[in-house]
Amino acid sequence: MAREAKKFSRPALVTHSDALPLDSALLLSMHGHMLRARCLEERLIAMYKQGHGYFWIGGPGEEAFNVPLGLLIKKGQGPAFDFLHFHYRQSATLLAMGEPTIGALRQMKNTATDPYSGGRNFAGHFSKREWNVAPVTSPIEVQYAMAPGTALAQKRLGGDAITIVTGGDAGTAEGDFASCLVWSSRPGQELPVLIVVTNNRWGISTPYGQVQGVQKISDRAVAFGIRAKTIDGNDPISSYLELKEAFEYVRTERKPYLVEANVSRLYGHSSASGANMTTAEADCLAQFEALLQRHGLLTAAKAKAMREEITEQLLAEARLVRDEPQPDPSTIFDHIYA
Amino acid sequence: MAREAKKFSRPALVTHSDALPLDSALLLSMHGHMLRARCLEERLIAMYKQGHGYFWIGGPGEEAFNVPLGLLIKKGQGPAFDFLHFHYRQSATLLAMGEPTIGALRQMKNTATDPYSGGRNFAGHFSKREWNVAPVTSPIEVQYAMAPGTALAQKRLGGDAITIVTGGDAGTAEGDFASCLVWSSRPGQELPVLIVVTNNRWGISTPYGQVQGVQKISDRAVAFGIRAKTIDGNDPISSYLELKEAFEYVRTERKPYLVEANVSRLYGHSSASGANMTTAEADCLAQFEALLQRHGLLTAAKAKAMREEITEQLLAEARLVRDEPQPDPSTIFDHIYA
Amino acid sequence: MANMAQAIRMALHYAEENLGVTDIFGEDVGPPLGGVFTCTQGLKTTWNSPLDERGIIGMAMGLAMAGQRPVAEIQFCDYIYNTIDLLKLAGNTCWSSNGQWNLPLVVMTPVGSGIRGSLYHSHSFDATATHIPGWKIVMPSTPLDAYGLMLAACEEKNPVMFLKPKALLRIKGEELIPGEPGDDKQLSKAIDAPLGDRSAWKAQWPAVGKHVVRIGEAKTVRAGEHLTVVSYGRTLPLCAKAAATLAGEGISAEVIDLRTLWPYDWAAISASIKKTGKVLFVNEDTEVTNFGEHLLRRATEELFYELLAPPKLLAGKFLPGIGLADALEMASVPQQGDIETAMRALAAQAP
Amino acid sequence: MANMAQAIRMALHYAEENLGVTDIFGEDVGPPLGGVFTCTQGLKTTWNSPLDERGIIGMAMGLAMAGQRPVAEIQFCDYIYNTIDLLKLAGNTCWSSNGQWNLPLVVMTPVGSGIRGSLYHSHSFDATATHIPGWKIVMPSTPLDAYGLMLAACEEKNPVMFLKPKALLRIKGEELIPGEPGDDKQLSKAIDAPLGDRSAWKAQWPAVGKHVVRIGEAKTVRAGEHLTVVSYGRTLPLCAKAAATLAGEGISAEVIDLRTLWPYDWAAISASIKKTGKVLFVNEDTEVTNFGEHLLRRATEELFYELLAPPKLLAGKFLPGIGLADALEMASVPQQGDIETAMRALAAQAP
Ligand SMILES: Cc1ncc(C[n+]2csc(CCOP(=O)(O)OP(=O)(O)O)c2C)c(N)n1
Ligand SMILES: Cc1ncc(C[n+]2csc(CCOP(=O)(O)OP(=O)(O)O)c2C)c(N)n1
Ligand SMILES: [Mg+2]
Ligand SMILES: [Mg+2]
Repeated sequence: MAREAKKFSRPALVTHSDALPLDSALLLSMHGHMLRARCLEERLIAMYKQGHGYFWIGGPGEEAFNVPLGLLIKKGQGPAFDFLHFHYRQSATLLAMGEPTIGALRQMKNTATDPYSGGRNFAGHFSKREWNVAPVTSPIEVQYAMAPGTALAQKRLGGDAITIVTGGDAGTAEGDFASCLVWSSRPGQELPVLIVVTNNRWGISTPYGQVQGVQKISDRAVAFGIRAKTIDGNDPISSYLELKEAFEYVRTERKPYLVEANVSRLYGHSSASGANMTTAEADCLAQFEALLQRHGLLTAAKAKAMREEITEQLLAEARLVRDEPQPDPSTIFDHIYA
Repeated sequence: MAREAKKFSRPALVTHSDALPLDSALLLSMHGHMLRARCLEERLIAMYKQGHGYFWIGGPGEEAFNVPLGLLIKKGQGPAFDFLHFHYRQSATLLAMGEPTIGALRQMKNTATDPYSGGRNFAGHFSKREWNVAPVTSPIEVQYAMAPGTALAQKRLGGDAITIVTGGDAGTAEGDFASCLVWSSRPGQELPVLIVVTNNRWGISTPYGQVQGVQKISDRAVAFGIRAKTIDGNDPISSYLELKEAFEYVRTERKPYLVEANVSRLYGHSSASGANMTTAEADCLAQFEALLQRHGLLTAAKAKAMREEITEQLLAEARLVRDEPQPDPSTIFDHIYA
Repeated sequence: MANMAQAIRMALHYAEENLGVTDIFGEDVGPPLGGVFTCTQGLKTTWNSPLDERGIIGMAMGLAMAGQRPVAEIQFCDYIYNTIDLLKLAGNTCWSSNGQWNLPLVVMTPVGSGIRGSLYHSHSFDATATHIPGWKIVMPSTPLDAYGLMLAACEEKNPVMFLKPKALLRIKGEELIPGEPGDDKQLSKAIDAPLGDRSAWKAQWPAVGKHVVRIGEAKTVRAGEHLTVVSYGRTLPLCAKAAATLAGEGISAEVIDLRTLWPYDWAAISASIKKTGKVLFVNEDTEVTNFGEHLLRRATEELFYELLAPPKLLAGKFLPGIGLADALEMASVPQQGDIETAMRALAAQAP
Repeated sequence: MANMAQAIRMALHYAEENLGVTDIFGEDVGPPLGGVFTCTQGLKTTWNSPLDERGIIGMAMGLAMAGQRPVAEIQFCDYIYNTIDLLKLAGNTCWSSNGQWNLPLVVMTPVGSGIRGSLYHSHSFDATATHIPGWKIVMPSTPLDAYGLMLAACEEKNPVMFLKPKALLRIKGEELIPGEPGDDKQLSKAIDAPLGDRSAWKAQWPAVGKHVVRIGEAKTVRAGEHLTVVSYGRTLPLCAKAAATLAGEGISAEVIDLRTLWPYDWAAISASIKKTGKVLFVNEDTEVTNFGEHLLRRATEELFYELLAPPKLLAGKFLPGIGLADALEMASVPQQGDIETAMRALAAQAP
């Protein structure tokens, strides 16, 4: 997978574009990751619809934000590297970090080979200790209560590693979101946490404006003296630039920063709501592809070829996974304790 | 008690003072309530120290704020009247509302006659359904989660009744404080809640500035579009005026308002920390008495006489309570269900 | 015949119209969704809450204090565990105020396994709920009982926890709810929200009637002589089926549907145990500090000398979660085969 | 001899110096107070947290994930009930990640009655804790055991719940902790924070040594023949005293201090029950869905034919709270007299 990302990031026909503030290699790398992430989610949805999995939830529509996020992460194990407390829409971030796609398929099919939970947990519930990816939890917002803990360890260690926590807009109504702000901003004990909220303006079926009186979620940071910004998460370029600034601030100042990213939700909440594509929301991938084409960095044909190649590869992986064993019932008693 | 309050509020020698923005009758009434509240707490502390109670907690130092609060409450039962979700430092408010002192002594001594809990709960844990005083709970901040519920009933009913919730500064670190802000400010469903925080800058032994990065707690309301103000809770006159404005706003606009009142904690956290008078913090009663004297509304002799009279009466009540029966062990099974 | 989700919906409609229910709310409880299991579609007092379980329980308590009659939903009981302090508070408000306050509120929440819900859509809540004094706790296993228990819950003066066995929500009943049209298609057309745009849709409620299942009354769903099986919720129909199977082997099992977990019908349980001398308690909550252990303790302490074999509990394995893969879920909580095996073993014990 | 609060303090000092403990924190845990029961005075890694129990547990989990070794305090277990979801999460993190992650953290919290704590300073937590898989749970009844169990807790790879029986925190032990000075005044002067200004104060730690009470090992505090009594925490010394009293009446009771509630020492319990044929479980948590019911269930299921009388549980009454007045508290949770009565009744039962 990492190999492929590289491949996409060195296209044959790079025309230098002064209009775009990022270099072409990076732009094309981002596009490659976004595309792969989208194709992965579409494959997972297809698996669900074919009965190769009980439940789907994931991040199609958030790639423009999640890919730059992944690219900026300092990955590795332990407090000298970034700690990641993600929610269940983060596949694009994992792929951008270099994670192979097949693990997600295995988790979807709940095989014994599922590298994240051994067939125990839902799709999108990554966990990878090697890269400090904390287990994604189903309960909304609890990750915000834990993030200050890893950040404190990092602050203590020194260096530039930070903690990143992500979650949705609706979840900010839980007290844990406030706890994260409180614990990250203790005077003299400010913590290096990048607090991210991806605002798709939905909590399952409930529109944001029906339940939340907060105009911008980033405003909630102000009282705590926490820097904050609301950004366009559908634009990968501005996402990258804004995130870069936020990462740099947190890495060097060792203080929290809240980023609210406005994003789309392209396949509804989850398989429970049908997992069907909506055209009512902006599609960051299509927009980005159009931009790259306008700037001569990509052609429709090239994009189509890439998509076909990735789809083919995912199909092959899905076929592989289909025959892998399910976990043995006797394993339920494994790993209750370390 | 209500009778006495009246008595104090019509003093013999009222000199009209243009310098003070409240009329003398009101000022003297406030003073009377503040004094009675202080004497009550001192009696409760004395009872604790004499072994006539296991635990003391209460509000000496908050009278300048709590008395005006009580005077502005529209008391009665049901949603057409104000609903009160108080914490454990609210005795002065109850007295200003007209509550007799003896109930607090009974609760201190955990007698069967304790009108609030029948000898079951700690001192300061009022409950009076007749006046919509919800049971004071020991768990910090849970009242903030409940307050929107009574406020919604009031909003639905129409009229001008509101919900008032109070708590301390340290408790705002609990998620329930944020929940109160979220639930009070739903768009189009804003609720008539007066959200009060009495900031004494302590949580037991922990100074505010050590654990909270929020400069003014009232700032936390801003993101929610909730009006808010930090006021001097040691000044009964400005407290009255600020509260009056806040009450009027909530009563008529049917929207939330957050008041943070800076107050003192004059006898430490509770009996667990010794319940000894500190001189390190401003004494609102002494300051107010000095002010009234400067304005010719009170004399030192009068103040002393009043204090002696109240103290005498409380002593008499304490003697009465001393001989009242403790609850019978068999009553533990009473009132598990209504 | 209505399924349990429809039965609950009709009960809530009845309760809105006749029992003073003012607020049916929770995450995605209002339009357009009407609840993740459709239990609240088309009702007139529903609304969508913020995503905040503590706020939901707090709101219900406040509403109840102020004379409203709320039915609050926690979307899955798996997400109720950050509110236990508030549930305890709701349960002690009457007692701590020495009888001044009462909180007439209902909390309903889907529980249990059976839909491949993985770690966080498979939890049981009976053990935790029964350890919280001051609540009444019900859990139907049929649509008609769900209807009758919901009416009882909405008439209560005290907090009621209404546990919805999620595996049974879509199972049709065998008895008609009073006023329910006999034709299922007709019922569905009248009260199930349509796919697609629902903004103009209104439910056409049948004229459902009063049918109250009193809190505290168990139901003997099958009479028998050789052993007693006590269960509720998802495992109850499995016990009944197991009893039917075992009848063919000459084993006569009495099956009791507890329906109310607190206060439970000890008279029914003890009478049955006195008759059979053997008892199996079945539920799917994890088996340590499990409500079935309470029932078993009481049976042991009070009926020791009438027991012909050790009383037995069959419950969920003591695991941190239920795994997603089919085999994991099956191995983690009692299935029909496990129940049959346990019943056979108990029946075979010589006194 | 040190009291239990001092023993815990010395254990934490040992753990800071030798077991890698990095953070001892919670509300008022740091200076100047050092904990509402003084358990954390003078320690070098203590700090005061915001008043937010969910934040405290979350912080402990995060620290543990990042390789720190936290000991978090919840000031009273009465205030832990809004964190049950996080405790469950801590308990399932290893399992849900298929063994990738482990969380070496300790949560300590005072439990139980005995100080006239009224509704919210009297809660027990053993029933709730034992229903949460993935944790180890300990509860000492002597200072030396508190010391040894805390060392074990701080060496664990898994989350450990350390329950401090608050009624016993100020009771002096009968055994010396290795390295403890024999003179109590000397000890107090060295490690108890002075009244008044403490800003310049430093503890003078005695050179305490390693003494580990392994998790999972019960202790028979009194051998006996006629009945077995299994308890822990506040009620344990009452059981021992009751046994001493009953010895004078010719009743020989074996008393087992469980010390670890999970995973508990079934070998010790069952061996004793096999010997005596009678068993009384004593704890003070409310008696419905109580951990003692689990133990009783297991005894019944596994040892039914060796029981000479129905096994018995003596626990807290099923009440929404413990009332403040003396008589209310006494009537709500087991006192020595209640234990003696229950033991006598059990001893008197003819098989
Ligand atoms: C504590 C908790 N409550 C409820 C749920 C059920 N649930 C799953 S996702 C979701 C909506 C989340 O919305 P948001 O936080 O905006 O994230 P999004 O899914 O939109 O990315 C809900 C209510 C849950 N998983 N956890
Ligand atoms: C949920 C909860 N946690 C901890 C406690 C113990 N406790 C009682 S009062 C208190 C400090 C409260 O400080 P603050 O909110 O500022 O109110 P104050 O007492 O200063 O008025 C604490 C920690 C509690 N009662 N409830
Ligand atoms: Mg959202
Ligand atoms: Mg304070």
